[in-house]
Amino acid sequence: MSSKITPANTYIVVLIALLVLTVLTVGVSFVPLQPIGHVVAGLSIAALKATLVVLIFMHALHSPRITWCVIVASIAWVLILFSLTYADYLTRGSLPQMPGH
Amino acid sequence: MLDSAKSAWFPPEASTTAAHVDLLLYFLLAVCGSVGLLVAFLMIYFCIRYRRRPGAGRPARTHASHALEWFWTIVPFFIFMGIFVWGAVVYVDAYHAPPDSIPVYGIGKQWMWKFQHPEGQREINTLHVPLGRPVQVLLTSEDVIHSFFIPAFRVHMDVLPNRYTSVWFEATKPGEYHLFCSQYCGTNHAGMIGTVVVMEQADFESWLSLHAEGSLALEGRKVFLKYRCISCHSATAGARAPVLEGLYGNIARLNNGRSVVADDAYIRESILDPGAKIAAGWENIMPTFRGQISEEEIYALISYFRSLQRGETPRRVEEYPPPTSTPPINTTAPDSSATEGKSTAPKEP
Amino acid sequence: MSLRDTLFTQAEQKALFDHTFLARDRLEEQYASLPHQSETAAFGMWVFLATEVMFFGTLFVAVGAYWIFSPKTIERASLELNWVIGGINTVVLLVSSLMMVLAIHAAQLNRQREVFRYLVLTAGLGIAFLCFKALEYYLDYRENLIPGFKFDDAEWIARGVDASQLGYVKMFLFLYWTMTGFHAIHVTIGIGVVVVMAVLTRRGHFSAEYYSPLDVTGLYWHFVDIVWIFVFPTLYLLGTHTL
Amino acid sequence: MTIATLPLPASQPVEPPAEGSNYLNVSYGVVSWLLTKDHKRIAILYLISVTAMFLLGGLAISIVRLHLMTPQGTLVSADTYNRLFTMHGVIMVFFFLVPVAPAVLGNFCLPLMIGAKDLAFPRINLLSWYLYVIGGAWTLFAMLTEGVDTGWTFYAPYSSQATHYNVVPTLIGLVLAGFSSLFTGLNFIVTTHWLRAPGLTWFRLPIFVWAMYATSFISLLAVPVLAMALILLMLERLLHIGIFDPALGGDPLLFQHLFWFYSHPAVYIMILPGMGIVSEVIPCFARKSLFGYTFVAYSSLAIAFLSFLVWAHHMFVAGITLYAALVFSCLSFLVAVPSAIKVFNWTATLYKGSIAFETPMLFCLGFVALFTAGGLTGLFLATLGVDIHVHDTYFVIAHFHFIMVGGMVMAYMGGLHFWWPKMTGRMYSQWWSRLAALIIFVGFFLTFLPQFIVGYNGMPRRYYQYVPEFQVWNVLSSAGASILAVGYLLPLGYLLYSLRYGPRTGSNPWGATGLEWTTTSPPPRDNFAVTPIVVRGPYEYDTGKAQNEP
Repeated sequence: MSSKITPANTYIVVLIALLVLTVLTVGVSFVPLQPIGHVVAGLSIAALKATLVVLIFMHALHSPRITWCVIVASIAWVLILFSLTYADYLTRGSLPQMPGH
Repeated sequence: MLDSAKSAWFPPEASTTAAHVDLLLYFLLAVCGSVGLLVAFLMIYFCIRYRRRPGAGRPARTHASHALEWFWTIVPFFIFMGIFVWGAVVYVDAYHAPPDSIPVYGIGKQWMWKFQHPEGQREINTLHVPLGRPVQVLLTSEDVIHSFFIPAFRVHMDVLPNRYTSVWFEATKPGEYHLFCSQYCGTNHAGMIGTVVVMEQADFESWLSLHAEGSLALEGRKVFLKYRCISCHSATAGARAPVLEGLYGNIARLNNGRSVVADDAYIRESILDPGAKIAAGWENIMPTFRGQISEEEIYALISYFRSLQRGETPRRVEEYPPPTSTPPINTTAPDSSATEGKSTAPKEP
Repeated sequence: MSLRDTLFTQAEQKALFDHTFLARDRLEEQYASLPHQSETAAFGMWVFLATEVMFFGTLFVAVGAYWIFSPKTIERASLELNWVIGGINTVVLLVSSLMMVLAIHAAQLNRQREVFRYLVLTAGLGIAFLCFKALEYYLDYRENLIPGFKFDDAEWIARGVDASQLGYVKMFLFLYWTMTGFHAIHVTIGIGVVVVMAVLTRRGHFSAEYYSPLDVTGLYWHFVDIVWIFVFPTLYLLGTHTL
Repeated sequence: MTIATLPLPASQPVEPPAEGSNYLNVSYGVVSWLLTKDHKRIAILYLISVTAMFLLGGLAISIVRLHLMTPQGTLVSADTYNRLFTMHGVIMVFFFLVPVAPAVLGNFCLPLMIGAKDLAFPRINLLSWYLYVIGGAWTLFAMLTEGVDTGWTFYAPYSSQATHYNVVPTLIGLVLAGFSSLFTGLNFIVTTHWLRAPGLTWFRLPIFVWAMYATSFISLLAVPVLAMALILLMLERLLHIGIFDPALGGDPLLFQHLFWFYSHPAVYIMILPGMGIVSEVIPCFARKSLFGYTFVAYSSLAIAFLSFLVWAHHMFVAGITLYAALVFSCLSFLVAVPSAIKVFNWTATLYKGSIAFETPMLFCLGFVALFTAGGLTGLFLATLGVDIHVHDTYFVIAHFHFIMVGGMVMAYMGGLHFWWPKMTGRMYSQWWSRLAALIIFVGFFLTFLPQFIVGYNGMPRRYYQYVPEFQVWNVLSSAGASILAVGYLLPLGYLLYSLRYGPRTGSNPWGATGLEWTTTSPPPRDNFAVTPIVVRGPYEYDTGKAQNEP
């Protein structure tokens, strides 16, 4: 529980930003891109939105340092799960399965 | 009497890989053994030397030395990295089959092993291999995951459904060795065992010609005609699909600008998932053969494409009878001969 | 007069209520002070949310893995999902998050009536989300998007998906149902908790000094929102839409 | 915190006001236990349920070992054998090894060690126990009706399509048990952060608390992945649509990745508490402060972190790519470094000590020996070149039993014997308990050393029959197992006997430091009459200023 009270206007501004980003992410999906382009755009905007929610709505900005550690750890561990699993998937088929290779 | 009964402590060492693995094992035993003995000795020595004696006071404080702590942090680290590199070298070697490997096609199913040799021999739960020649076993499963394990050769590979994996080995001792399934696969998992028979080269040659009804490539040719592959993959002008001559082992260019090596897995994928990778310059018109063609037939096709050289594609007349003689089999790597064929014959089966 | 009122007197109801799981308005023995207890509770919720990140993360890993295998097919399947309802639901959840945070803002200022009002709005928007979700599921049902129950291979082949790639379509849709299903379960739980909080607020359990359960509920609600923020592009926006 | 109002100093043992009132006799009746919020009572509830599970899992493997005396394996049928080893694995891993140290010893000791009155969320703690019991009931239901034959690894597509046994109820049980350990971990993390006694800084925490912290950390981040993987597997089995079965277009390796993302760190969930226990017991009986405290503390966290980066070393021959194999092998060696640090520091703690060989110490010395052997053989498995031979053989079985049984169960026994007087206020027979420690140590070596040899000779795991040349090693192993069984049954006898007839002990029978020994045995309901204030590190044995020297 934070002792500092954020003014209500801040929350409304953040909501407007979130709505704008939502419109933006839908808008990007109408731009013809490679599959990877849609993934990168969608996830980047989502990350931005999630950051706003965590920092302002969830009061992470005014939370103790240990809360930050929890946030960072959860992001880091999801990234571990992704990166090391995909260390396998992204290298599939890179070596031919036949003699001499 | 199986060879492996000779020694109860170590399994027979019957392949080139086995020698590498065992050497690494001895090294690890020496390193880990000495560390283990050192720790054990120190613990026993301390326990005796510093046992509590009646009337003894409180022991003095020993101040931990940071240098010592860093010493036994960093030294093990470098030893471990050394072991890692050596292990990786053995693994990479066991991963890459030599170019002149003889192909053998293996299928695991609950609960048996089936093998096909390029010369047409088929076996169940027995695998005959020649002495002193590298052999690559291509593996797939018809149901669940199995694992192909020959302790005497120190080779081990999981056998997955809908996918190819492979192992290779070069036998160094004639004899009979165990073949185990080591990935749990159901009720009779323990019964899914077979025998690997290593024969002298000459014996192997005569065994190959003993019962074979015709080469695997010839059988693949029949499959090729049976499924009407020829009606599109023909060598005539105006064919609807690329001709497959000289394809195997060469670079196939795809219509997305990439290129792949046309290996066993690529051929299998192109038969079952034709839309996954499409040869450059061709339309995606091929239907999938998933559910129609068996793993054995795919192996036969692979063997056929391996042997298929320029000008050998059958004529498109579908009633045309297959030749009675065995087409020549190219067991060496089809590399240099196909450089010109490559540009004209990107493939799509 | 409700059944409960005929069975129990007001005093008995109050006593029963005070012993329920969520009515923690007292200082527990292991804490030194109310702020200590509140901060611990908030930290506990953060740690729990970290586990939830991994829980949902697993599903995202699965979607990503099959996207790596067959990006074009997954993209094609994604285009069939109803992104309009998905988008409306994104907005609904974002606004509900604002309502939640305004409820806590009001609690900080000890405006209990406002707290109650915002909590009701939060729960109402949550219910709206579930209604839209139900509508979307119904439309999915009509459009044969339920692998294993109502799914038509021929339709997908007509849409240009290779027959051999249909497995990816089915797996993507399976993950769509699992992902949105688990998210909907989380929303439902969230609505339940928010309603309980609203009732507690009405009964005067909270004050500017102690509103820890509200704070913790807020964290959970915002997290559910964040999950949707990632679900939306991951499932609905993988392909190029056309008007 | 109300530091200012507390009397100073609190290093003397403080007797509770009501003499004789403790957590055991503060209230009576089944309901007072089943609805308790007291972490100590919940620990006892866990102790009873975990012991029952251990006996069941042990019974299953006894039949398995008896069956393996002959190569033909004629005692039970193949299907029964497969269900028995699955029962052994599932119960021992998910219902014994994972919960045993955190839920029993951690639950009991952690609040005492940090001077707290209870865990942060006592109701959630009780909920954990109920989840464990309900999960256990589901699993037992599945095991005892039709059984499950997939092995504890549940590899798809065998588990999702091929087997016709009771997979789904088992998986439900495992998901529930997983959440039980998740909530325990959550409680421990929050408690350690927020409820430490005044003056108890991070580097005055006992290593056991560090180990519990690291264990909880792993549970929190790994269990959800397992839960989701098992739920997906369940759905695939029930609905015949899913993402793991190759026949449906899926990739079976995805299940293995997700499964081992939990199950490799889970190995450290099992062993880290053991390391913590040993770090308490060895300094106490050697009368030395723990050598290299900060290194041991940080190595717990390092293990917790690195354990997440190595999972695919279970999959070196499963069909992952060469690149992935190289990355995971390299990372696997890294996790060996902090384990090595711990072993060296425990050994160095003995140096110039004053070593007494009480029962807990015997168990813990046994732990160090067996853990060292198990850890060193782990290097063989992390080495790519050797793993291609010994993967999925009895070599692997022997290795992880050295870590989990030789390591964890020895350490758990050590911890149980160490804190038994604190939990019950009674002392057990020294003679019998030392005998048990010796029997378990000898029996263990006899059981599992032959399995290394038969494994390197190529005997695959999960074989209900085997080729005749493996028989001699299997007979030796089975013989050892019977000795081991005696060793595990003995404590059941003398510990239960001690409950009634054992001599009463004072608050600190071992002369140990640590806050838990400053309160009475058994502790009062609120642990400490007055919240203690900590002014020293945890292991001040050798400076003459122990916190509570009798």
